[in-house]
Amino acid sequence: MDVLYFAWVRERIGLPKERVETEAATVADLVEELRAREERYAMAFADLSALRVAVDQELADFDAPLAGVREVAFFPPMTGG
Amino acid sequence: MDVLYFAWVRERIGLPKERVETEAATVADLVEELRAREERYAMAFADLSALRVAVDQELADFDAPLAGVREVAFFPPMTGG
Amino acid sequence: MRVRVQEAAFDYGAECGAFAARQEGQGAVVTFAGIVRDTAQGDLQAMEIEHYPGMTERALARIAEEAQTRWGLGDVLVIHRHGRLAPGEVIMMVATAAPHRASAFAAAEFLMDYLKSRAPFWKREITARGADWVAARDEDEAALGRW
Amino acid sequence: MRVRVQEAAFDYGAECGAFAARQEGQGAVVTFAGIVRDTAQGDLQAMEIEHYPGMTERALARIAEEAQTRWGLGDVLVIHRHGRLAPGEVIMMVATAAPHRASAFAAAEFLMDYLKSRAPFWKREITARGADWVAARDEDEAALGRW
Repeated sequence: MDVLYFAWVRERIGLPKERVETEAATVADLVEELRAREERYAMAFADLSALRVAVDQELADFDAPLAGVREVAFFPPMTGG
Repeated sequence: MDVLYFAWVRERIGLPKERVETEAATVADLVEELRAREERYAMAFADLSALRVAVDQELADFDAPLAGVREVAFFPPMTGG
Repeated sequence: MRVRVQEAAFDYGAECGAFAARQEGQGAVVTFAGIVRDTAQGDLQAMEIEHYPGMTERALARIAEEAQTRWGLGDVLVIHRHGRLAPGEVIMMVATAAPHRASAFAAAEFLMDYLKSRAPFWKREITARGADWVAARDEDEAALGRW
Repeated sequence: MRVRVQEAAFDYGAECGAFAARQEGQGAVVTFAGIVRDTAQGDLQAMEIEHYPGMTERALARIAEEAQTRWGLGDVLVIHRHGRLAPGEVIMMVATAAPHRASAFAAAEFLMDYLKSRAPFWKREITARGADWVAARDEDEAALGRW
């Protein structure tokens, strides 16, 4: 699936988007896999309460299932308007 | 003093403004004097709850004193905006 | 702070644009426009607005000043027409500018609630059926209770 | 209903004027404009707005649809810019049209509250001191509770 990063999550991880092959069942499982990769991922995902997640472009919870999902995005709380 | 009428009060009385010489102590006393004049005044002032009054261009109550007042206006509830 | 009472039409869009352009240090602008609405029967020929010259300007200035003080507005604008208007014409507008949106919204609603029930304007609808004074709505008077 | 997400500047006044002019049978129009505000230090060079293409349009359309249904709006408009903006520039606007003012105001506030916390935009302030992501405000999240 495609994994997207925005705002300071993008900056910490150092890229806006990447292709991830995963068997993770939920968003939280995917986060665990990413955290284990490298320090920059561990830093970006250090505090999940400071992060929001969208699954296929809909806001979701970290326990959302990933079966059939094409796109997951991680970002800080939104500040539009 | 000058007495002004607006909207349907003006239409019932048949004029927008008139000079009134009075010793009335309050707005309510003035209303009594006007009512006693002619049927059209009695009609216009039949239901005081449907009327509003301004004394020297400030909204006031019917028991407001008239000493030193130059202008009294009667009109229905306002419908601006 | 600007308050205008006039018979002439005004350009609502141009007023909105100019108002927003002159705000420095304000993050939020709210505007309201009142538009002449047709009758339920769809036969409105005109809306006539009578007012009380002198008192109108005083009442609007006082309401605008109170809004400015109470919500710390950077700016406030009120324009209200009188005379004969056609369906679809803009009757009046208010605009407020504040650092944040909550103040700008609250002040605009306050202005409208007070202007509706405390500024001396009276509307009359002209149709083929005759001329009818618009009745004040109980909810407009009740709306003042929240401030 | 119209929703636009764009990098280019837009003419807030012209949008307000055109929106009000195309309302038939609506008595009330409310607009909101968000403006790039300088920092407390007065040294803002630019505001950069990042967004999530695709999701942004979906989120705004859903919020606008909900407002339209919930308050029976005659019309609703949302425009939001992204990219680099200078102090004083208009970031975004919403406009609502309804038969009466209470619905137009409530719908505009609802749109702003949801747009602030549920549409994927992120602001960054650029000053000589560096670039800082604007933090979400607790009161913006709390504001959703009233709807």
